[in-house]
This record gives sequence, C-alpha cells and structure tokens, in this order.
Amino acid sequence: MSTAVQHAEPGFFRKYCWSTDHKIIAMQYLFTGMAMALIGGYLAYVFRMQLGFPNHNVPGFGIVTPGRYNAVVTMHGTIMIFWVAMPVLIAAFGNYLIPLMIGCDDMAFPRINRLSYQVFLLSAIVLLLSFLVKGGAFGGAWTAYPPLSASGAYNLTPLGATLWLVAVALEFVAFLLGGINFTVTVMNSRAPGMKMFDIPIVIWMIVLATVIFMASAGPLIAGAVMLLFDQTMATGFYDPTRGGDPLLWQHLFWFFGHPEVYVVLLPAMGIVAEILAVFARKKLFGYKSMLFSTWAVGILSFVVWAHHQFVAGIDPRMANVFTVTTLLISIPVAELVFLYIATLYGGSIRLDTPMLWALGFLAEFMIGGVTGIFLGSSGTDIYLHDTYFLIAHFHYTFVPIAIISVFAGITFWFPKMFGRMMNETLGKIHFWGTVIPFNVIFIPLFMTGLAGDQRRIYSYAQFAEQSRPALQHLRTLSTVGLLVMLSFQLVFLFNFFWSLRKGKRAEANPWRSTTLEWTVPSPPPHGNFAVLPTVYRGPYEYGLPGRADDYWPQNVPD
Amino acid sequence: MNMDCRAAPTTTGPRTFLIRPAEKPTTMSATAKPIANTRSATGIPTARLITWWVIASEIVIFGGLLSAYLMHRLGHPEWALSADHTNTWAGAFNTFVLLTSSLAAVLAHKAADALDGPRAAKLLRLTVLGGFVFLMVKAFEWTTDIREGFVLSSGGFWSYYYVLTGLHGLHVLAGMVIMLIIAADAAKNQELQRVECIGLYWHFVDIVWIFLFPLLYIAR
Amino acid sequence: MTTETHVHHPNYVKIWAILVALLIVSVVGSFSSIRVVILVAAFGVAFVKAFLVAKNFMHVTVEKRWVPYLLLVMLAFIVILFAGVAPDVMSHGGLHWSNDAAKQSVETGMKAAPKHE
Amino acid sequence: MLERYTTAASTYAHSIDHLFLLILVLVGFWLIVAEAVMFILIFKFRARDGRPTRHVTGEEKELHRWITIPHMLVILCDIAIIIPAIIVWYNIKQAQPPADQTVRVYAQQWAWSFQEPGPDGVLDTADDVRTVGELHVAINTTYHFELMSRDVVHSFAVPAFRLKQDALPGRTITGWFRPNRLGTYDIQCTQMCGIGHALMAGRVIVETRQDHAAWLMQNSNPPVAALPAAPSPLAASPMMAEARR
Repeated sequence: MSTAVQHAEPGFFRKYCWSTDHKIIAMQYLFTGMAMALIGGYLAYVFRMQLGFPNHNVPGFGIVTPGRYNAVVTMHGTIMIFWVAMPVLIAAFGNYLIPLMIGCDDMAFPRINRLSYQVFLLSAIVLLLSFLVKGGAFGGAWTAYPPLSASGAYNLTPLGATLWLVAVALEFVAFLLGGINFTVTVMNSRAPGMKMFDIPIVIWMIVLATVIFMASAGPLIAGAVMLLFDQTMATGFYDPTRGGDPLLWQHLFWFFGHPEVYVVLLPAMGIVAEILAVFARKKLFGYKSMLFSTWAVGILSFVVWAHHQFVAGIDPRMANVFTVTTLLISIPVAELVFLYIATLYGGSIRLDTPMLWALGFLAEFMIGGVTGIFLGSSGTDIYLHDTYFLIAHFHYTFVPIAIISVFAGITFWFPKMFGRMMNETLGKIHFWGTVIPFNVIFIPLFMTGLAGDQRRIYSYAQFAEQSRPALQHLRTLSTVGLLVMLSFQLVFLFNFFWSLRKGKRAEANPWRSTTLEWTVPSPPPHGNFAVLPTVYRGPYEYGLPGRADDYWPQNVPD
Repeated sequence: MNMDCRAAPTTTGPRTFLIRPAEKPTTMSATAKPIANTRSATGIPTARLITWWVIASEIVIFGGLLSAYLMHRLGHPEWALSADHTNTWAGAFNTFVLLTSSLAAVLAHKAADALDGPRAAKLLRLTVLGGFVFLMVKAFEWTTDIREGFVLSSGGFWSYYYVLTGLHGLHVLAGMVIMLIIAADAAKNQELQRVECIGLYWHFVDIVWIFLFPLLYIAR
Repeated sequence: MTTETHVHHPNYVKIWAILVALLIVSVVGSFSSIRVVILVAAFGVAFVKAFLVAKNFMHVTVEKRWVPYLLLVMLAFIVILFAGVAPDVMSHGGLHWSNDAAKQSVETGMKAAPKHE
Repeated sequence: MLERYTTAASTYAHSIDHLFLLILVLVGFWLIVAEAVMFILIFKFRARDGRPTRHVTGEEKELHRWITIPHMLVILCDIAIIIPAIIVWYNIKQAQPPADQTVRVYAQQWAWSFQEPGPDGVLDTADDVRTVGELHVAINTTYHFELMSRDVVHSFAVPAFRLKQDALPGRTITGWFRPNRLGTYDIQCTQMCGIGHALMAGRVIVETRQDHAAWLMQNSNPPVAALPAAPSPLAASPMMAEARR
C-alpha cells in the first residue's frame, strides 16, 4: 500500500491546471464561465445592434446577414444557458461550497471532479470552433428542432450543427460526472453531527439541481445520439418522410428543457437565501417549508414540459393537462418567494453589495415569475408564444438567475475565495449600473412582444404591422439599454481583478456568518479544515437572545 | 492509505459496515483518498453509492431510448417485418452468455466479501470473457444483417436496432475495461469493495439486455 | 479501506438456473403462433428475470430502503415521459391533426409483404 | 389591453384579449403587493445600531399564518386563471364551428402558399385558386385551414387574428378562424425555419363577400396549369430548391 507521498510544492501546471482540489476546480469553472459570459454578451451586443439599428454596420462585427444573425442568436442562447449559467451556478459555486459547507476536505471523487472540468473545457473549445467551420456556427436556434437541425440542406450550417450537438453532448457528460460527485459527497461526507436539516439550504438546492439534471438529461442524451445519426449517417429518426417524427425531438428536448431551467434556478435561490440570512441577521423563515417547496418544485418540474409546445402540433387535449401542471408548479415557487420576503421581517438589514444583489434578484425574479403565468395558461399562449413577450419573460427569470445571483455569490464569497475584500462603492455602482439598464432592455421588449414581434427575426422590414416607427423606437431603446448595461460590466471586471491583488485583506469571517466555510482562513488551505469540524446546530442561528454575538457558528459547541 | 486504524463496526440496517471515524486530514498526495471518500453518513460506502447513481442515470438514458423505440414500434406494425430478420437464436444465446457472466460477477462479489482477492480476480476475468463472447456474437449478427443489406439507414426499425444494440454494446465494452482494471487491483487484495460495484453495473447492463432481447428479437 | 462483513449470499447457481429456465420459456414461447402468448412469454419472463437479478445479484432488497425507491423514481420519470409523448408519436392521428407521413409509411410497409400473418 | 397593441380582426381575438386582461389584473395585483411588502420590510427593518433581530424559526403558527393566507389566495387566483384559460383554449383549438370554407396552407422554406376552393366552393377541383404569399378571405365567414409543411417546422401566425399554429412536416393540422374586420393583415412564421425565416412574410386580405367572389371568379378563370403547379406536399419543391442553392 503506497503511503501518502510527501512531495514538493507543486508547480503552476500541477497546482492550477491538473489539481484535484475542489477549490481550484471551482475557480477553473468560474473563470471559464466568466469568459464564455463575455462571448455570450458580445453575441447579444451584435444581434441587439442589428435589431436596434437595422442593416447598419455593427462595429466589431460587420453587417449582420440573416444567416449570421441566426447563428449569433442560436449561440447566444446555447452559451448563456449551458456554458455560463450551469458552470458558474452549479459547478463553480457547487465545487467551492459543498466540501467547505458540509465540513470535509474535498469531494468524494477528486479525479472524477477534475475529469468533469476537462470534459467541460473540451466542450467549450468544440463549441467555439464551430464558429470557424465552413458555413459558420449552427443557425437553427438553441432548441435545434429537426428537420432543420437534422439536415444541412435545410439549415445551411451542416458542420456547425454537428459540432454544436457534439459540444452540448460533451457538456452533458461533464455535468453528469460533476453531478454524481456532488450528490455522493453531500449524501456521505457530511461532518459528524450535521443532520439532514442542518445542511445549509444552498447545498440542498445545488444537490437537488444536479439530481434533477441527471434525471432529465438522460432522454435528451438518447435524443442527441439519434439526432447525431440523422445528421451524419442518414438515418430517419426525425425525418417524417422515412417513418421518423420531428415532434419526438421536441418532447425529448423539453422533457429536459424545463427541468433544466429549475436546475439553474435552484442554486441561484440557494445563494440568495444564504445572503438574505447573513445580511438580515435573521434565521431563514421556515427552513423546512423552503426545503419541501424545493422538493415539490423538483418533482413537479418533470410534468410540465409541454407548455413549450402548446401550439407546436401536440394534441390540443394534452395542452389542458400541461397548463394545469404548469399553474401547479407556480405554487411552490410562489411559496419560496414569500418565505424569502418573510425572512426580512424582524431583521436588521445591512445593504452591502451582496445584499443589494440578493434583493435585486428577488425584485426582478418576481416580475419574471409573474409574467410566466401569461405563457403558462394555454389560452394566452396562443398569441404570446414565440413573441418578444416570451423573450422578455424568460430573460426576467434567466438574468436574475445567471447574472444577478452570480454577482451576489461572487461579491459574498470573494473574501473567502481570494482572501481580499471587493470595493463596496464600485460594487454599488456596478449593481445600479446593471439592474436599471436591465429593466430598460426588457420592459420595451414586453411591449413589442404584445405588439406581435416574433422572435429570431433579423429584420421586421417584411412585416407591415411590425415596422411601425413606434415599435422600432422601442427596439432601439432596448439596444441602448443593453449598451449601458454592458459598459457597466467593465466596472465589475475592474473591481474583480483589482481587488484580487490590491483589495483590503479579508479575515476568516468578514460578514460574521454562521456556516462552516467561514470558520477556515481565507483563502482556505489545501484540505480545508485543520481539524475536521463537528456540527452542533443548524446553519442560521442569528439574533439569539442572551448571547454576546448575534450569530452562533455551527461548529461552536456550547 | 492509512491501513492501521481499526474502525468500530456499526450495525446500521441489514448490512453491517466498517465505518472509519473522521480524523485529522494528512497532507495528501493526489492519489490518496480524501476523508470525504471514506465517510459514509448514509451507511453506504461512497463507491457503491456512486454506482447506484450511475445506474440511476443509465436507467433514464436507456429508458428514454427504449420508450422512443417502443412508441415507434407500437405505431408502426410494419416494423415487425424487418424485425423478422433478427436472428432470435443469436439473441437467445447472447442472453444466456450475459446471464452466465452475471453469475460469475456475483460469485466474484461473494469471493471479495470473503476477502479472497485472487479468486475474485479470476471470476471477474471470467465475466470479462463472457462479455467478450457476447460482443463476438453481436459482431457476427451485425455482419450477417449488413451483408443482407440492412444497414443503419435502411428504415426505422434498423436505425433503432443498431443504436440500441450499439449503445448497449458500448456499455458492455466499458464494463469489461473497468472490470479488468478492478480485477488487477483485486488480485493484490486491494480495493475489494470495488468488485461489488462493478458487479452491480454489470448486472444492470444484463437487465437492459434482458429487456432488449424480447423487444428486438421476439416481439412480432 | 472499508469492507463489508458478510451480506447474506443466496445460492447463486440455483438462481442462475432459474434464469436460464425462464430464458428457455421465453424462446419456446416465441415459436407459438398466438401473438399474445409470444408477448406474455417474452415480456413476462423479462420482468421476472429483471426482478430476480435485481433482488439476488444486486441485493437491492437488502440495500438501504431508499435505493430501490431512487431507481423506481427514475423509472417513474420515464413512464411520465412515455405518457406525455405517446399521444403524439405513437398514434398517427388525433383531434384536428393527422400524421399523414406515418400513415403512408405504415401503408407502404404493410403493402410490401402482404403474406405476413 | 392587447387591442391597444394589435388590431383584433377575428371573432376569438377578443376572448384572448379579455383573458390577457384578467391575468394582467390578478397577476399585477400580486406583483405589486409582493414588491411593496418587500420594500416596506427592507425600509422598516434596516440596520439600526443596538436593535437586536428577532429570533424567529418560521414554524410559529401566528407568523406562518402571514405566509399561508396569501398563499391560499394565490392558489385561488391560479384557479381563477386556469378555468377561463382552458375555456378559451377549448373554444379555439378543440371546438371548431362548422366551416363555410376550407383553405389549404402550405409552409415551405421561406414562403407561404395557399390553395382556396374556386367559385364552386369545393377544394381539390379544377377551378381551385392557388396563390403564393397572399390569402384572400371573405369577411364574417368561418374558414377551416389545413396546415402542412413541405420541409421543416414552420408556424402559421396571424397576430391580428390571434392565430398561431405550428406546421409540422408530415402532418396535416386543421384549425379555424372567422375574420370580422376588413383590411390586410400580416402572416408571420414564428418558428425558426432557417436563413429565410424573416423573409417568409404573407398577407391576409379580408374583403367583402362580393369583392371576394369577384376575385375568385377573376383568378380561377385562367387554366389552372398557368399557375405554379403545387407539388405534392412531401417532395421538396424544385422551385424552392433552386432558391436555396
């Protein structure tokens, strides 16, 4: 049996690129996710310029032809969901927080964890390469409905389509590997004394997200194999002229697609819950009801998928089933939001940057959730489906999830991750500079959507009703909003990289929080805990009468 | 691997396990197991727990593919005509081969429980041999089908037939490779708990074939 | 290194023999001309064999209670998927829609071999 | 509320508009209440030195009541939304009034083409009128449409009629509409169908019955062969094939 070999301090490659330390792997995911977010943001800039100022030369891109518009829109959607929201929310925060918050030294299977990042990096490279192949990136929408996605004759980007599919399949493999690791670690490697209801809610939500992803990704992996053969081996799985059925892909895709949006929602809700508790100095209101509501959301997310297909040619009678289940799932989500707001009651709320982001998430996500009811009820969906109303709805859910809650998490755990504090005033400037323009982008799009603007259209010149000047002004206003929002991201990038080196040095517990990751030095050493902690109580003991501090860390015995 | 510290057996549920108490983490090299791997809050060792989760996600993958095939099969009675060309005898023999290799796998697990590493390794290699025979019969079937002109793109049934048996065959191949690695360790009485895990995976692949056989070969 | 003490090992060869016997039943069943006998023999035997392998070889029933429940939940999701998709993909017509391409391929397929059955 | 944004030109347009208004009122009310309560709590319980926070677990009955009561009301609102939504859906997509006329709509990569029954009012007869991009319909007549696609998934959408139905290749999907306002309205394709997705605009021209009849007479006279032969729904039409290369 090889004894634990002591070896010299590892070099740059072994320490940062080939490391099995969960914190390093978390940083790899975080930085890859942020890089892809810049690409996704650039793509959004390109097509918003085309929509805001039709057929003008877009500085930094050139003329946006219909084919390039489709590719840019498809890649914006694909990158933002699969290569920004999932890696940062699940893989980066999951990898970083799970071992630290449940009190163990690393993930249960560190080498599988490292492999999952490597497969993810490969998938990102394959996706970016698909921009360079003949015909350009895949242009058939991120949902890739066959027969458009199945044959090059229809989508005119045959190489791009296959590379897109291979990249998404690799990304699924990466998240299956990572997900299994998260689930096993949280189930088995909890600190002694940490019972089921002592686990911080963000860990619960990240693990439930990975389980929902695993259960829902399976059929789509099978669907992807079939689509790959349709594209390359001339099979007819989705080709109606040869016994296949294009609706089969839509069902397999959305059976994964809707649980997928809850897969990215839950970690975001977890991050926001942690921050609300710390900055309101208050125990989470009804931890158990939050947990059961999360379980309810997870289970129900598997029976709602066809509300994406009300008018897609499914049997009209099925739509009634799915509109009822869709309204049903809005109940546990409403319960979660009410519990979050109730947590603020009786607190002493400090509006530091992380809390601003958390409250910003709640305020914006409520609008997203509420506009979903219009699309979930089948009657109004007939008119609103695939219009800009739908685009505005899911950006009011996705932007709070993938951008606002990620900024909340980064500003909250930055001291722990890098041992330095981020600048508060820059943080506040960046917050207001992101949230206000975000509304300026999407409120006008609600209106253009109501006026009938359909999505994925590079120019409305052909449509008389849609080329009214009033609508074009709204589109231009929305583009201006995006330009302002993108420019404020420079404030964040400066604040992030400047604080890495020159930020005020951070102590172990700068926010005076109770969870285990704040009991180790910042940044935590390899192996995290000098002495593996034992847990004595739940994670949110704030404001206890009769104690000196207003917080009671989980591992303090008395 | 700190072999020295004895862990008190704890009886949790029908199975009794040796669970090591949490202790000070040593500065580990990349290959040593983290403490997280050795803990077992659920009472199931991490190796077997991750195997159950692998099987759970495999159920959903094969489930998705099989339900797509079943829907088309029930919708297209004419597929039964091309299903006639599948060689039921080869399928039946393959089922027999996989059942026998599952027997060898579970006997290997029994040997591993008795801490008899070399015997477990021998039985695991027997299982791999069974898998190899299965793949050979599968190769024979495919060549005869292709020679008769039924290729991947010659109609709905054949597309599903090659994707289903191909995906299943890849899983058999992957299982064989991992089994050889685990057998090499088991022969030196190392990591014996992994023998049971690869056994579980192998039985799952066998169950998938148990459902594939009637669906592809027998159903008229 | 954690190893289990002995879990109860049933007589595996006996179970293997039962499985092979069931296999023979399903193959013999496939020669009968009555369609329902073929299907019952094939799939009934398949379910029984799957249960035997899961119970005896995988020790599912001896495992922690929630492990079989976990696997059944995954199966339940697949059943939900089947129930949600079948009305559109399996049947070739419904309220105000008809899948002409599928009907056509069934027609040409059946016409190709009228002698069948 | 919707009619402020787009004209309502078919009989069931107003039912969708009213449903939209109902949801807007119910959902808007709850949004304002929730946001207001949140901002009030933020202001009321902002950090003031020396004021300790209340240790509240959330299981206390009298506090949890503040959650369960609004939650019950939200569930009631959900029910109040779901019932009219299903009724509207049923009346549009499931129940179809008897058709005065039936038209056939073909979607293909990047154009809409239509086949209307000629003066004899019967489809698939010699005098059918086949048009590309323009659908002439008479006012106050119930039309059934048979929607087919020749290549990829398209979506037949007429915002003014509040009509939207995806066209799936290999399937014939029927729906209905009854225009009740004269004028020319856009036909859109709302499902990504490739490079020309934004170019396949069409127009529905709602005419009086006399004008429509006159138009039919005028257009169905020339021998049918002069018009572009409508290829069989499944074969990719040669005309479109060159456009694509």
